[in-house]
Amino acid sequence: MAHVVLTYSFARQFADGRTEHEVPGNSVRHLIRALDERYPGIGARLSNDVAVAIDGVIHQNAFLEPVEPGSEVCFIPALQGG
Amino acid sequence: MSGQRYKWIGTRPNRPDGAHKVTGRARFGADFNMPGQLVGKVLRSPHAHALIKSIDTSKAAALPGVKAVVTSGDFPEQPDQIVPAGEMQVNLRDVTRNVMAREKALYDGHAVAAVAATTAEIAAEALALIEVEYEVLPHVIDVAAAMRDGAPILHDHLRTEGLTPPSNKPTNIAKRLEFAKGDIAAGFARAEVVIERDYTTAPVHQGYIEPHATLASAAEDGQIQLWSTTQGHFQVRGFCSRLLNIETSQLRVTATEIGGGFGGKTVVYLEPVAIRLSQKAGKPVKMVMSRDEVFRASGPTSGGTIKVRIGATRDGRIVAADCTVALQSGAFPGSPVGPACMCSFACYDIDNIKVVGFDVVSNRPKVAAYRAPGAPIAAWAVESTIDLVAEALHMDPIELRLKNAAKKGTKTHYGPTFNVIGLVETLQAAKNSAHYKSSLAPGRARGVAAGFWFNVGGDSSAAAHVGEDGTVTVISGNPDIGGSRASLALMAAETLGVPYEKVRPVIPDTSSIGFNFVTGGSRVTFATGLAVVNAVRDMIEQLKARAAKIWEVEPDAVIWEDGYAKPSSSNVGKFEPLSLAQLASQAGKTGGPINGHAQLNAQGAGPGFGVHIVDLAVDRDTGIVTIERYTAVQDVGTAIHPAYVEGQLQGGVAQGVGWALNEEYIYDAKGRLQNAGFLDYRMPVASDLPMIETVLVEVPNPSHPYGVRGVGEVPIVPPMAAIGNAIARATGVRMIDLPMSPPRLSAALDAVPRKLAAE
Amino acid sequence: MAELRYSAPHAVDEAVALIAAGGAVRILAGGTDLLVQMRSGLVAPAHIIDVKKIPEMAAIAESGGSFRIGAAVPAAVICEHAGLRKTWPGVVEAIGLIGSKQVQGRASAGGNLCNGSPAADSVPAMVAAAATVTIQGPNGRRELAVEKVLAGPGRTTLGSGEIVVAFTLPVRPKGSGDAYLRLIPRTEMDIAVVGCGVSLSLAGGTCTAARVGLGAVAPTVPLVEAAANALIGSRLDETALEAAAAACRAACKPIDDKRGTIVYRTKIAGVLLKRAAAIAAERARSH
Amino acid sequence: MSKLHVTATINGEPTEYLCDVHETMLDVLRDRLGLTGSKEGCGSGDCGACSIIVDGRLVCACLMLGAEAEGSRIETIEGLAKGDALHPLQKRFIELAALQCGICTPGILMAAKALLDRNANPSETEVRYWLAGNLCRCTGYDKIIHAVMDVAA
Repeated sequence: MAHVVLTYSFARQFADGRTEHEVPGNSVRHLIRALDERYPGIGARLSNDVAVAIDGVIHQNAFLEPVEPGSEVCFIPALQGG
Repeated sequence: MSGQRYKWIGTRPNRPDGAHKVTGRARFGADFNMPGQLVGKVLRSPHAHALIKSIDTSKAAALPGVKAVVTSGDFPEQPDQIVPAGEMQVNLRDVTRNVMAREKALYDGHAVAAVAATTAEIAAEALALIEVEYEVLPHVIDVAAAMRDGAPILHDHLRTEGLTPPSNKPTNIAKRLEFAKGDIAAGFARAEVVIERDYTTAPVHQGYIEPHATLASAAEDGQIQLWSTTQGHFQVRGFCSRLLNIETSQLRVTATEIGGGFGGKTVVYLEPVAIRLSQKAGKPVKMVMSRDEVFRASGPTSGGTIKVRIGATRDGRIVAADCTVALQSGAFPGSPVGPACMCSFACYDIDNIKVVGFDVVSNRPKVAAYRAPGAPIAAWAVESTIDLVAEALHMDPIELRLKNAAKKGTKTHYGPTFNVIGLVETLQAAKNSAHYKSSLAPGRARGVAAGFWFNVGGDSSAAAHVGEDGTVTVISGNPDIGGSRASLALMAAETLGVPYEKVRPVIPDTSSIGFNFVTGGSRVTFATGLAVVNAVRDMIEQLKARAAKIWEVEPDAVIWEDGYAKPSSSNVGKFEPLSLAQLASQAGKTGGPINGHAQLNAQGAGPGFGVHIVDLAVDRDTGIVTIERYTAVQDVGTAIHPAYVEGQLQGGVAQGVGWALNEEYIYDAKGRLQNAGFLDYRMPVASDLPMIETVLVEVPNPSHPYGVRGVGEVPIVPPMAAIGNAIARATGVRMIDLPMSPPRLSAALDAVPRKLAAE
Repeated sequence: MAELRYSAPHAVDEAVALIAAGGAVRILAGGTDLLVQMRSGLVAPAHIIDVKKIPEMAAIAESGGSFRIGAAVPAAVICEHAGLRKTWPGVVEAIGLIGSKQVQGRASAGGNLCNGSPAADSVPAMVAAAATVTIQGPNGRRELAVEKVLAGPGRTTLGSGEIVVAFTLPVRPKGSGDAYLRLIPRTEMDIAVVGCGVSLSLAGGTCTAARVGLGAVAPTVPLVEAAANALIGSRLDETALEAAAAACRAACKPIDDKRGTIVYRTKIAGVLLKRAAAIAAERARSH
Repeated sequence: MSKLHVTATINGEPTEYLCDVHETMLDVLRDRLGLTGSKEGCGSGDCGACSIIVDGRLVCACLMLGAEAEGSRIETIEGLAKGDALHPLQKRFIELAALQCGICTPGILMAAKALLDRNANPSETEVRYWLAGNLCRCTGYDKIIHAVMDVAA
């Protein structure tokens, strides 16, 4: 079970405004699938133009990234450098 | 410095491409030619906003010497959806329209058609023969004006993303973002001091001295060679492949030496046009932008408005922070408002935060990345307001920041909790710096500001080849903008245990190494450095295996140390260590060439923090600011080549000074750019600046074998606020709009009865 | 590009004859304005006449304390001329502020004047110095006070077929000094937002003569009589300087443009007058 | 369009070329003579990336016609090193990391050489004002000024 955090915008648009969620799964892909079951449509949005921070470390496209039980997984807008 | 732990990392050797660059041999974009090449030129819209009713190119095409003409009809239509191109997420419908206007010209300088001719003169004449029927529309540039109801609408189909409930109203607001943490109302209720201000920033350009340039050669069998000055030739390949429906394997892109980019050369302008012209003409086509075109038609960063409100208790604890940022994205959606919102309060551990962002289209060139995109604009507002809070609480500006500094475990308002970060160490280094301890000369004032940037990882590929003589070529795919070849070679030499000169870094074209994301996001030394280190480690494994074969022992009985294969212990056998050269000379007999490879999506790019201190004087009669002393302090993880790390800090400061004092786009009533040149787009010159002192704080990044953090982007974040804070302390006048140019500062000073600045 | 001719005559009358032959002619001395205007399409001459090979236009001569500067002499050469540096520091520092060191290598005082820009750095100092220009055309030669050459932005009062051959700086009266200051946003490389040239004479601490030229604040570079009168007879005390500054502000008819606002230019005209007058006075005392 | 025939000495070599009247010296160097070391950053004399030395004078190659070079002695970046030895300025720029992208470096080296030819021991302020015509966007000028003063010392 991972502690998933959505930005306020994602939460309001796709998850009835709730930003904090406990979600089963041991990889980012599993978390997205589980979230999509709970909130249909969120899966597509979280699969592109999004970066994922796992326990504070930001991953650009972390689809298969493993997730430890209890770790914090945040979905944030994608980052581009200059 | 980290030097004592490492043999090569932390030293300052000569960069491998130095001789080429100081003798004029180095070849930049405009230095490539092919026999029989044509000259390509672009016809650009003189209107800021106009419907394109018709384009008649017949007269141009008939002009002797003209070999090809293209308009939007020559570029495939693209779907209105976000797709990956290279590693960026882009809307190709917008990208193709920015490369060549379709229904509308959306900014002064927007490409409308292009020709290829045997000479530049004929090409220019041909442009004059192209007849375009425009229906000029009202335009809007300023972000606040573009957001108002009734503003001219750029895209009828555009709806604001992120509104709940969704709205179906035509708008220029492409997206609304919101980040929140804690309870903002409760936070402000507890605040004993609340400071609120509205700020603006003007649009600015990256200002690279080398204009965009490309040379395309399309063969009849569909294969294409392209030379381009770019921060990412794989990115150019990705865009051109998508825009023109060409398979990537058919497109061989060579990155020329690049004369500066700062984020502005991570997208394509000329490349797809040159390819189409070359395909139609059956000849190579060379296209080089004039400086006027660079300013009118290539992506600057946003101008914007920022409202900031910060609440603190008397003891200096910030309890609530609220911020609204609206940034211009230019002709098509996609400003850096996301990063601006996320960076806004990232330096601080605040319980209650709310940040709202708006991405707003306007009749200017599509915005491109500019060094920590969005962060300097947010920092200008937030760090100015933090200084106002410090003044209200009569606290030292660094003390207030130390009291609220983010550290490991701080939860950010955009979600993640910080891992190992170096802001506290950087603030303390600033506080203990010679500069901050020095007394202020009369007539001078001091300003401080902090800055944050995420730094990016991303895809990188690298290879390491051993020559017969045991010297090594290290191959990777990131154009070397600021000396990264040297840092890659240093890390390779350190890993391999051989002298730096024995390792040659090379950056080949897109068909000679695996995919590499752009040089940008302060990622090269981190991500591509990681790939290089892994490629060298892969090669070392093979070298050890070859030694094992020669000694006829088990591979794991061999270790690699200081450039030699050695038996792991004496009981393995009495074997003389085998050098790289010895192993290389027997490569054929022991299994063939020895090469190492690595490819990865680098994770864990450690965020960077900077704290800047500036002493300046203000001539109250003229409003002219003179920078007397400047020190940039930054957590750089590990300084691989300290001289080039210092150079990144000094360069970021200089761009920040320009952004703060004199750089802005100036438009006329018709929305046309008035200062499309280096005379009136005033970037700092050598006599404007003092020496820029740097303090490199090293808090190693745990996610990198040598503790590397990105360093290139943080330095541009603090300068504007640091300068604004110093001006406020020198004059008692708090400037809220950028740039703080002499006419504006003079007007602000005259509007206030003379009173001594509160020291 | 239409057929473009280039000629490099060796005598002034040869040049005048070439101009008289007609067609869109442009004089090329340093070229640092002309080439930029050609490239941007602002001007499209048919015939370029390079005057740098005409000895009289390429030389600096001194006789009896007055100087004659050829219209085509590069700024860098003027600024290295010991006699000029000693006698006319204000004129030299004005010419030395035209563009970068690279531009200084070619830009000429003649070009700076005839380009017609009210923001030209050399002109306010030349006006203050009471310089005159020698003009030659189809009807022979004539002398003209430099403040009478500019007619408006980009325009001069030169007749058709006339060219400026040289500048004459008069003999400098005893106990006098000159100075030029300009306001630019950066420390270098900008076009003057305001320029101010002052030349004045002192006797026993009292100002006996003064001339003030103002740049970039009107369609031409005016000689501001009222400012001079406010200085003459005073001991350059604060009231006199303020009166002269007010006269300069009154003489301003500036525009809002990408370099400055009307309010700003007007204010700065007064500020520069005071500062330039102080430097000129300092030099006058030590003259 | 009849071209002009020009004879000049370029980096010590007697050189002849044909050029149109409107062609600048920069166009001639880069497109006719293959000397691409001088760079075009602006084409209007505002950036200094095309700095060369003509008859001992530092100038912008983009603000001079090819036709004006008749009989002149022209020095470009390609002529700064002698044989296999870099000029002290070139060496010091590499050693002190006084360049990053390098597009401004040829112009700055020519300007610095022109300065040191004239003033063997310039102050920091003199170096900064002399180089004000050479824009650099990467370095913030610090290491450039250090390198020039170091060679002068």
